[in-house]
Amino acid sequence: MQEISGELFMPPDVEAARAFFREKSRALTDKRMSVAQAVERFIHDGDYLAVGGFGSVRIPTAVLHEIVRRRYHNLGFCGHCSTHDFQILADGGVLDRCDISYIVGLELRGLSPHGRRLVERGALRTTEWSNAGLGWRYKAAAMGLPFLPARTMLGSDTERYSAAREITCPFTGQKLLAVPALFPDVAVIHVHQADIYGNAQIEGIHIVDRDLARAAKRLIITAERIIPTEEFRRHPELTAIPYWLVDAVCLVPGGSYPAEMPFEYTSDETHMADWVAAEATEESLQAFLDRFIYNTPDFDAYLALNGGANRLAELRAAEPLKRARG
Amino acid sequence: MQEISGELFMPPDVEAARAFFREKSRALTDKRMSVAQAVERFIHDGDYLAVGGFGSVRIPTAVLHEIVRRRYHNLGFCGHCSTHDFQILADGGVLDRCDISYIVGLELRGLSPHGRRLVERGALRTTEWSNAGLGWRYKAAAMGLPFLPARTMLGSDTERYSAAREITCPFTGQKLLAVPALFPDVAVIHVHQADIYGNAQIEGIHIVDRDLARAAKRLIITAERIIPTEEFRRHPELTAIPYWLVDAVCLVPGGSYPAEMPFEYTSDETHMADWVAAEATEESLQAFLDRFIYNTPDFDAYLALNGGANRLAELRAAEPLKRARG
Amino acid sequence: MQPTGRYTLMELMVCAAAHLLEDGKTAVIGTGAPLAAAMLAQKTHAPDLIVMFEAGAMAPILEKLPISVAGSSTQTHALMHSGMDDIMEGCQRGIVDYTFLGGAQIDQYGNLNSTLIGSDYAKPKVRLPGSGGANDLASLCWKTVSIIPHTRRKFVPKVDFITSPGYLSGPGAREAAGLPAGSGPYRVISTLAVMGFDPGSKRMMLLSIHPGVTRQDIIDNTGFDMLFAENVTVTAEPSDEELRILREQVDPQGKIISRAMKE
Amino acid sequence: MQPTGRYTLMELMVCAAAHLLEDGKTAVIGTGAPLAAAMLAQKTHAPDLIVMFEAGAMAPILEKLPISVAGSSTQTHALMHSGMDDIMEGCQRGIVDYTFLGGAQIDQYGNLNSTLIGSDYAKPKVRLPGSGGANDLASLCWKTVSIIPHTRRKFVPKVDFITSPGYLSGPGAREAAGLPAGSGPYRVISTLAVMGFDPGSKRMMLLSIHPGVTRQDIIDNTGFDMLFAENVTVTAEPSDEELRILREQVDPQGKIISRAMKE
Repeated sequence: MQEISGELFMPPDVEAARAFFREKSRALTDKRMSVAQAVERFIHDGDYLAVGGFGSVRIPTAVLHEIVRRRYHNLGFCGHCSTHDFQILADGGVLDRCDISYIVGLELRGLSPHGRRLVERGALRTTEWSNAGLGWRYKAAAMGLPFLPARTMLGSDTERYSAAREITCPFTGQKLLAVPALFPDVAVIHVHQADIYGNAQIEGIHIVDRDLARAAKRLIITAERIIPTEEFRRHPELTAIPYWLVDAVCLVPGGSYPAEMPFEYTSDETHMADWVAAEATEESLQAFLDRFIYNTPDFDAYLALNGGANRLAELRAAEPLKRARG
Repeated sequence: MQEISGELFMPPDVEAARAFFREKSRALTDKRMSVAQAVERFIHDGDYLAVGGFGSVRIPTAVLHEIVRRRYHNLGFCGHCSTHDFQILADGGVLDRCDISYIVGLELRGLSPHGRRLVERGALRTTEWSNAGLGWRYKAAAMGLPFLPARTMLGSDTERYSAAREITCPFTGQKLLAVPALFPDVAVIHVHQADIYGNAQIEGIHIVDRDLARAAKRLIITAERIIPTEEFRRHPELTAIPYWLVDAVCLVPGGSYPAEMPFEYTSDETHMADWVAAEATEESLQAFLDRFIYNTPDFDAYLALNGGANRLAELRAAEPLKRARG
Repeated sequence: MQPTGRYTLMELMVCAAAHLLEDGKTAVIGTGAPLAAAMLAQKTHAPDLIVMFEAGAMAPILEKLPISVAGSSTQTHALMHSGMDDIMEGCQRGIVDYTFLGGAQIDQYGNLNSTLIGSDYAKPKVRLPGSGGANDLASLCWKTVSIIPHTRRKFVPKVDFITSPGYLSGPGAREAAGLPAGSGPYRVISTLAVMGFDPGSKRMMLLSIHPGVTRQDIIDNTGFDMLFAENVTVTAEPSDEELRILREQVDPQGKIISRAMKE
Repeated sequence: MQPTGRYTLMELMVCAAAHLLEDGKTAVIGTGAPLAAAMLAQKTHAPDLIVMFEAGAMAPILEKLPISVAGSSTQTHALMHSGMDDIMEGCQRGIVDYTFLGGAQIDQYGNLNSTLIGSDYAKPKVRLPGSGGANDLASLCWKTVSIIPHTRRKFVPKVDFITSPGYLSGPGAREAAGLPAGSGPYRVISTLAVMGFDPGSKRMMLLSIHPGVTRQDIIDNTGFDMLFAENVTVTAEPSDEELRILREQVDPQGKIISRAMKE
């Protein structure tokens, strides 16, 4: 058996999760509120946070900025396929621990200098996983199970620095990896359409967001647009998240900017490159954050600083995915 | 630990399944064939069979009749939410073993007299499960895992007469039930739309068919209609089964009859009541099967015996679910 | 045992079941009387009761009483067309408050049998369908309500087969078996009375008795020692409004409410 | 080490990668050179190669080279918009034939490091992204192809961190670790050569050497003892047709093929 030494930030206590979900309101209420209200109400210092999307695709930028703007402390973060989302939180200094399948990297955009500095000087407690491993941790939680077996990570240092456990299959006798359920304190998912109660549609690939929405104890939805509940009843095959899982619904058009939003707008590579450049030094980074987050009241003001509606129109025009008619 | 004594008909050998799937063709070929061709080619005596749908909802009747017509021997069957589907196979005498979460019953339609006789005289080897338990057996297979943990069946006689195993969670120490992966030799699923390669759409609830399609070694699709591949590329969010999982595509309009097909037609309660009545004695049952299966060349002829297009039109008119326009 | 001419016994039972359901809670419901109860609750005190069906329909607007838990009638105007996994995993996660079950036999701990009558599993006297989703729902939902005719053949000292777990052998047994803490049998609605379970002993305890039924009727028709609550009440009779809604909106064809319960 | 003026080194490597892909097989592909290789293969000998992206896109018709494995460009005209679970579980089930990976370091057993440079996990000299999906794909897909610049800094005796498993410590080690039988490293395409793995020892073995490169170049730029196949060939040069397709259809902006590989 391989020695496994990583820290388990969120133990898979399914009975505690059941007790929480038992008490969670399932009432049909209008959950619309501002991003500021949602963050203040549902995110607290020390919480373990997870976000939907894929780093530079369909991320809840407005909520991430608000978390930084409010200077939260000691948040835990699930670094699952995270690029610009992690970059915002890491640059804002709100994190103290992180489960990692992918951070610091920006896919083809290179590496985040500040994210590297943070980890290289040991400023974050970290535990390693794979993308599937972390995704299955959400799925275990969504299924109400304390763990799921897996056949990945085995034999690697990724396993060694994880907090998984090796088990033996009671049927085949083979060695398997048990990945523990992950119930985030709060998850934030940006979607295409929601109604006022929280029913939500995601267009294009859902990545791991169906499982994440079910695994999270509290769930904040930011949406490109609000649509009538009747639309969900006309197309129940498109519903990804039913309202009783949701705590807050925030209308944020362009809400994934500068990351792309499939079927809506492409990414702003210029601004994301500026962001990486601004991370060159602590000083240049602070100036950049002052300008775009701390001294900026909200997401609309941030958009305005980057060209606002005109810029968004350019990015919409460049979006490769077009909706099929009918 | 509770003594568990049920027979495990299909051991969860994931390495053997991987070896099978490695060799399975993923070529893009026209897989259209008649029901007779599909059954002859992909179903063999002794095979373990699973069908999609829910007994009286979206079942592949034409294939079930063809199996009976060809007088197969010693088939295993996954009795998951099975009513009329089990009834056809049991009446046809093609089964010798059955995993059971629900058989013999016909929901509000009562019990199948012949199905009862068969089990009561010990003519079937049986093992007990729950609906979720069997569904998770498909999911374990679809995930490529030898088992999934579960929190059902524990402490009951359903567990005692199952072939599950109790395990201890490596994180919480709690007792869990391990349900073994189920890779059926062949699965048959009736869908709304397929293309000639096997891409398939299921409208309405999918029950467990997404997992079943992935768990099965061989997969026969029967479809209400064949549509162009382009339709799948225009609406990739509606694809339930991608073509590389599929071995045969059979066009069978009305193919779920006498069971209902959501968005298409409702069930023929008269014919299903006749079927139950015919099971009163072995003699009346044989006469009924002679008329509707053995002396009937194919499914279209069976439909014709029951009023054909006119009857189907009545059932279409009575279908409660209407497609939303646009 | 028909109490009065104003309503049928089934109407009384359906109303008693409806009264248990709270607004803004979730319930996984099957077909038949429980569904009539859920629809009645939605049309009276619990408009936002969330109804789910084990096969995958979530929060439909029900137009007619389904005959299959997977049928089109369970899916009309649903908020989501999902799958059995999503429903059952939600139950396992702890988000489903209520479920309704029936059975051929029930014992004092609320254990239910829907698998077989007899003593030999391999050659049962009567083979019944088996668990279906019942074992899952009884194991995972917070509160299980059983609806079952009240006779000695059904209220037995020991069920021939524990298909779906009640409190198993008594206090602590569910937890010892690995079942979720705090879940289990909540109420039993019979043709004679409404029962709960004694918190200490987990034994079935009579809470209210249907109009016109006597304690002796209960004792005569129960195969085990029924506990009686300190102050046993009379089961609330259906109001005229409830009867109107049941007959005009929920079950206009009388498929359920004018049916006597099969024994 | 640019072999000729007719094509770039990257074009040579992309073509070498494309040649490995068989028609009618499945491949989970990331961004960059591997995707250019898959697109080239689809436009030449493997029109029915099924391309999947780990985030959930299945069998798209690619119009432009994506910069994210979850981006819109991975989803254009896809046959299915699914999720990471469906993709990764398909890999685990054994239906994915090929995958491509990169890394900061590789050793003689094909173990890959994309997590950190240094000896102290808590305070690495250089922190890299980590596994992402690489560990999963290296563990679960049948054949893993690595594309990596050929230098002593990258072809090392021992990787600082085994992010993604190759043959681990050698023959039988993958199976002993619980990884699926018969899976593992298949080819390594470097800036100097194409390598496979010796079936017996599972050590990296040079199969073909790029035009203009010498054995001594390989030895000088490899941090471990490279095995040489009995008859080492010269890596096939891109045909004019391949170059035309690459430059006109796959990567008209030259984002990949005119880039020198980062070292």
